[in-house]
Amino acid sequence: MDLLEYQAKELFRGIGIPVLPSQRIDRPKDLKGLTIPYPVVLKSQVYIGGRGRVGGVRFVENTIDAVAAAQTIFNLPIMGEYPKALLAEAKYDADQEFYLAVVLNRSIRRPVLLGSQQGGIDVQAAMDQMQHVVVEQEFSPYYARRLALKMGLQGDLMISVAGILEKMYQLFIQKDLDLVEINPLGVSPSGTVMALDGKVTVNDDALARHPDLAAILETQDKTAFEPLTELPVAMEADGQIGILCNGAGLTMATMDLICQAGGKPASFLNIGGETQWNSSSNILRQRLERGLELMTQTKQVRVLLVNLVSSLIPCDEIAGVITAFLKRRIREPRGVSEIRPDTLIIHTLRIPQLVVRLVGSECDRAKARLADAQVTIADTLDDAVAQTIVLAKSVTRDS
Amino acid sequence: MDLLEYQAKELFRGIGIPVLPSQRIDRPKDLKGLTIPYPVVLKSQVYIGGRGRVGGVRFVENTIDAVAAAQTIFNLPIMGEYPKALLAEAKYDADQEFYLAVVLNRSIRRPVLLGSQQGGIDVQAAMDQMQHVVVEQEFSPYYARRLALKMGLQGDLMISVAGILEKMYQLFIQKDLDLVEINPLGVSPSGTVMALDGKVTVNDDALARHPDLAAILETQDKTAFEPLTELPVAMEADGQIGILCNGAGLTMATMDLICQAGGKPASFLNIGGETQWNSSSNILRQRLERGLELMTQTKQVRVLLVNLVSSLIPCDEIAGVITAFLKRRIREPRGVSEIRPDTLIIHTLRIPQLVVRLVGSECDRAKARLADAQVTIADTLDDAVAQTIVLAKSVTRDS
Amino acid sequence: MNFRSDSRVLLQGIAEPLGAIYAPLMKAYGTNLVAGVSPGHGGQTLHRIPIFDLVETAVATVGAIDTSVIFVPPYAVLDAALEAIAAGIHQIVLITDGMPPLDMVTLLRKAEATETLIVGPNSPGIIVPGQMLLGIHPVEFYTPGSVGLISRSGTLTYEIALELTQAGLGQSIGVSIGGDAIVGSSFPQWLQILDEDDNTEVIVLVGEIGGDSEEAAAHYIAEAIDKPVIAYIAGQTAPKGRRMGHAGAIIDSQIAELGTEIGTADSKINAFERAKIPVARRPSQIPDLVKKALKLPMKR
Amino acid sequence: MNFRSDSRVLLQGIAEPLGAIYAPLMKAYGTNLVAGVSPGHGGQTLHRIPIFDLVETAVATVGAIDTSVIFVPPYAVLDAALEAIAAGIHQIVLITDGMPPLDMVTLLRKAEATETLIVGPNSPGIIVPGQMLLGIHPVEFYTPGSVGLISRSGTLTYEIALELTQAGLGQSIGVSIGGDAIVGSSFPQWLQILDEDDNTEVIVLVGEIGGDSEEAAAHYIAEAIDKPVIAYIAGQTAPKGRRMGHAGAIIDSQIAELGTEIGTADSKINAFERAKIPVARRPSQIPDLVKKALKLPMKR
Repeated sequence: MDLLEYQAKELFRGIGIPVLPSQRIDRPKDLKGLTIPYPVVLKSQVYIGGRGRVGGVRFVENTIDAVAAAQTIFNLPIMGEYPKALLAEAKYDADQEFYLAVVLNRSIRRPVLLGSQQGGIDVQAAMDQMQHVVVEQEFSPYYARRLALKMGLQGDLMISVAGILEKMYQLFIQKDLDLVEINPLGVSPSGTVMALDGKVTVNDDALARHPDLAAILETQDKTAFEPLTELPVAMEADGQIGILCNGAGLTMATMDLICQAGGKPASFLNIGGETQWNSSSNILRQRLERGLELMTQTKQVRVLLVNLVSSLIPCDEIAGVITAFLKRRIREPRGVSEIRPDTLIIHTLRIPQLVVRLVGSECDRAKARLADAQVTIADTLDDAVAQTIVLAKSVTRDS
Repeated sequence: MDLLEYQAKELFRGIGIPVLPSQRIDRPKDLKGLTIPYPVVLKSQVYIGGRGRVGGVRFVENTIDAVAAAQTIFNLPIMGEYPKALLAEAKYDADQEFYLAVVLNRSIRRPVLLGSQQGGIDVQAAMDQMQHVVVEQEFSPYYARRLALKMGLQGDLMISVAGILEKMYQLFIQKDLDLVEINPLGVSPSGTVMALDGKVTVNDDALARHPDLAAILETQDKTAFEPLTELPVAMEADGQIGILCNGAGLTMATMDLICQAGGKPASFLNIGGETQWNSSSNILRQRLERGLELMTQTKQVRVLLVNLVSSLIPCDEIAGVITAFLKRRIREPRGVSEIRPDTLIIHTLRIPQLVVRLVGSECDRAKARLADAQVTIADTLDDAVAQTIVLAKSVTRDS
Repeated sequence: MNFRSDSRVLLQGIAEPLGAIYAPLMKAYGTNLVAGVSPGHGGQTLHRIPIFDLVETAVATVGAIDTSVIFVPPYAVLDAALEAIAAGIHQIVLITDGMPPLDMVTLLRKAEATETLIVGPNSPGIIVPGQMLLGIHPVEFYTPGSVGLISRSGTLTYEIALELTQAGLGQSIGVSIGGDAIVGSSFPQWLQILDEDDNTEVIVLVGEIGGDSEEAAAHYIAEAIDKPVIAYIAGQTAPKGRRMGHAGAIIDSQIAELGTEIGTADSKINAFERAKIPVARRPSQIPDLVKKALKLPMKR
Repeated sequence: MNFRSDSRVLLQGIAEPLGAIYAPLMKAYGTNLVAGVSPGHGGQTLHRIPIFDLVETAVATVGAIDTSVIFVPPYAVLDAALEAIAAGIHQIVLITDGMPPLDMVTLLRKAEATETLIVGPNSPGIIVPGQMLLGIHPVEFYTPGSVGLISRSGTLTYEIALELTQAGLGQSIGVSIGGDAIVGSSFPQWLQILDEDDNTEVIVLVGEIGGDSEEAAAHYIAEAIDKPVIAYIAGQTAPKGRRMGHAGAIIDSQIAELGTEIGTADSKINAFERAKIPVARRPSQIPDLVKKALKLPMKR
């Protein structure tokens, strides 16, 4: 999960990476309380890169200009994203701009230090000169010097840049990050360095052991979050098919088959594989219940393909969860007393057609249990996909 | 350098080791603002152990008793040391008391975890049951479980104690400590654990990279500090001989010879060996000047043996420093205008007799330079010691 | 590698929910599960498997152990694996999902220094059909035979094992290297193991989007593998930059905004096709391609 | 061990004050000092010694290096030593005083894994009289001969070397293992090296209070050393619990208030006497004891 620039810079400041004096601006009038002397840079705080090219960064000389510029930036969507905050920062005269990063490389399975003397907005120039150093064994500062030298630096500037890299690496390890990036690192004519923009990606799996990061992220705009695996992922706007599976590979394979067969997925949901240490049939049952709930709440989903391959929970238990869910959804939508006849109808209509394919133990008993429910039962994955497509076509025709 | 109990507990709290609610009490009337409910324990904050046995720990039930008890404790020296503060702490009913420590073992050259089910004030009982685990490779929590099991614990209590040890080790590494000790670790009847007393020894050499620890120590009573190597160390109260050498081994050997020959050292000063990375003849010259200054300020030192074996700075330069120092001290004690005749006399009298023994390059030139100064020159260490003893005897006779 | 049926196996996390479920299943399948470890549970037993507080105590009591299968919570996996290595165990299977990747980096440094094979994390482990189960594969989907099945998935692996079994194609082994971005054993390592394994005649490699393991595998197959290999890639229609549930199954740029996309299905399929490795369009096509590779009759 | 006169030597920290003073002295004494390293000073030279930014660059340019002598500031010592190890250097001498002991623990773990000999820290290093200087011993105090001198001190070692030289007793080597509590090479290691060294006929061991290296040495000598050994211990009158200037020269209890005192001079002298090793009462007595051991005439 990414941090916003101002959040990343808080981490930089804490670890001793030099950043300019700055203030978060939540609304234009906050600029009246600005304690940083003008000229000041106002920067849109969005997750998308390249804001500078589209007007998300403005230099201002006084409060009147600043308030006006802030209004403009607050109203400027960047790739569809409106900023919730701006960062007002002192202006810095950089002589050169470098690119620096620490990233976990999955092929090498080691952290890698990256650096280029050509930082800033010209991505291609940075790439052309990019140097890297793999942190093969335990980190020690000589890895940072190795990169700074490979970047072509020498003398005091080599030492300063290596010092920044060392602190970036400390941050990377201390906070379990996926990425720490400074772009650009401004170099003044006198050779002092300054992190002018920064990006930090926290690792989702490690977040629970970093309450400080979790707290930062909780204050963030929730809608900007990458969807958690427990929430359905929306696909095509005109899709009608929902896909509910257990396990990432199975979910992807199932969706691939639907698309290959000409179906249009509206959304999919992976209720999780079976490698969670605390998995039990109870937990999987709860996840399935919640998954059915979520996938049937989306009006767009007209046909729901449930494809579960389970080792942990017998198929007849899964079938039991499905039939119980269907009964609850059709007969007792909330408290009956609250329901007006029209909502009841809408509600019943909303339940998508279910195609259920279960593999595991007790499959025959599962089929028997599902026989009376209004679901289509499939034996093989191919069969389930075919049935789903047929139903989706008939639904589309009907509507 | 040791921390006081309340400082150690601040570190414990920060790393997640459970400690009781407590408040530092700087004077008895602070107890009127106590926010911890009674009954409360008042503990003398001194560096010496065993305060409980001599009345440095008292249980109090109300403010009146507390103020009285605090007055008593503030006026109670423990091995000669008066507390500058007390710690008021909630009372805890411990069912068992354990001893736990993490210490750097110089023979094994590794950190060692120590633990005993018999903690508390009975040192011998703790020792008899002491278990240890050497942290051979990088620490991982299984080392802590290994110790807790060796201590004879099992089940949840084994897990809790291992958890405390894990945090003690984290603290030990994060803060570069020589020792982290919890004695006792109280175990309640329900099995929860609590650090009831704690000791932390910070490493002097690492202090400069831990500004937080340095800040804690700066607020401490300076007189309680272990003397820095740059300050003379006082020896016998009725000694008359000062010893100034460069290097710890040489200082010790010289002092041994003085004592063997029947001399009584008043104090000694090691101005430092030659393995400081930033040593230069300039720095050594400054240290020597300061050393001469310090050793001649002590009225008790009547004969000063200067024994320097230098590779970095030629003997004639050392001789120059000594003669220049003598000239300054005799002729220009401060500004001449400030000096009344009687202080001038006292001042001149105060300068001890110097025995100088120099080894290194340019020894002959050094002797020539010292020829006119009022110093005794010796060639060998044995000779220097013999001359010093003769002078000390004559000084004692004269006085 | 020593995954023979008499391999002596330890289960770390035997008192955790998943471990407690699979320990008896592993034992019932014939795995020589000699001990379990769960701190705080030493002295107990589970289905007559003795439980110890420490791996070293288990080894001291039951003797040397070949393989440990680890079911502990995510933040305890590194410690459990280091404990196993310190006790002299050289094969470790990590089942747990959610282990922080930098813990895995630390573990891999230690594993490389001690020549320890790490499988996983976020892996259902290894099954040698009819002989032993080192993990959570549903045994009823597998049958002994000569197809070596390697993958990055859990349930999708079971699905394909079932397709093979239903087509009359038994398996010599089923192994998942794990769904995370940073995993221990690699496709090339397993390809080499299966290439040398007498019981394996053909290899089925089940890949998915994210990373470049499949590209590395295709390259390695072209260079070094003599036995036929069939590939399948899941995730051709997966949206970019979205977590699919496997931490590793994500198409992204290694560096924010820099560099080209890494890990697309197309890149992987192209790599296999360039290496002349048949790529199945769908799971159900795999048995046919296997039969073709083995020159078996094609009726299902 | 490879401390022959043609050993190829690197000096890390050559641009630091002490390093800059001793680099030319080492070279002038005949040490094969092939390069210096000081980050930020790459490309410069000092007395015709080329300076590099990184050890690996030095090795790539001047060729393999046997020994590195490290003069960098205390908090940079660990990094410098790890850098030397990573560049394939197997003998390291740490001159610097003030290195945090936990850095030394980290370094020793790495040194043990890579079979690297670490001498120091807080050590004047090694001198092979007439051949090479790896550190800061004053060369004018030494003369070639057959006395192997090992110690924990700096200036006291020079003092004793001078006593030996003035008594006509040359030295095969002078080495200090360092004055810190945690040091790399040990007395037993050097005793073994000198026992096997053809140029050494008698060993002088100069100990001091603190720790148990002298006790360990006495034990080792009794068990394994054939050549005569003379011991001397400094600090018999040193006050307890006080730092003498060497981090290692302190008498204390390992655990606060628990256990007996460790590291007293009496304990060390007793250990040597039990092992029937002559202990000099004062430095000037050492030459006589050496002569006695060598059965040389006793006149001075």
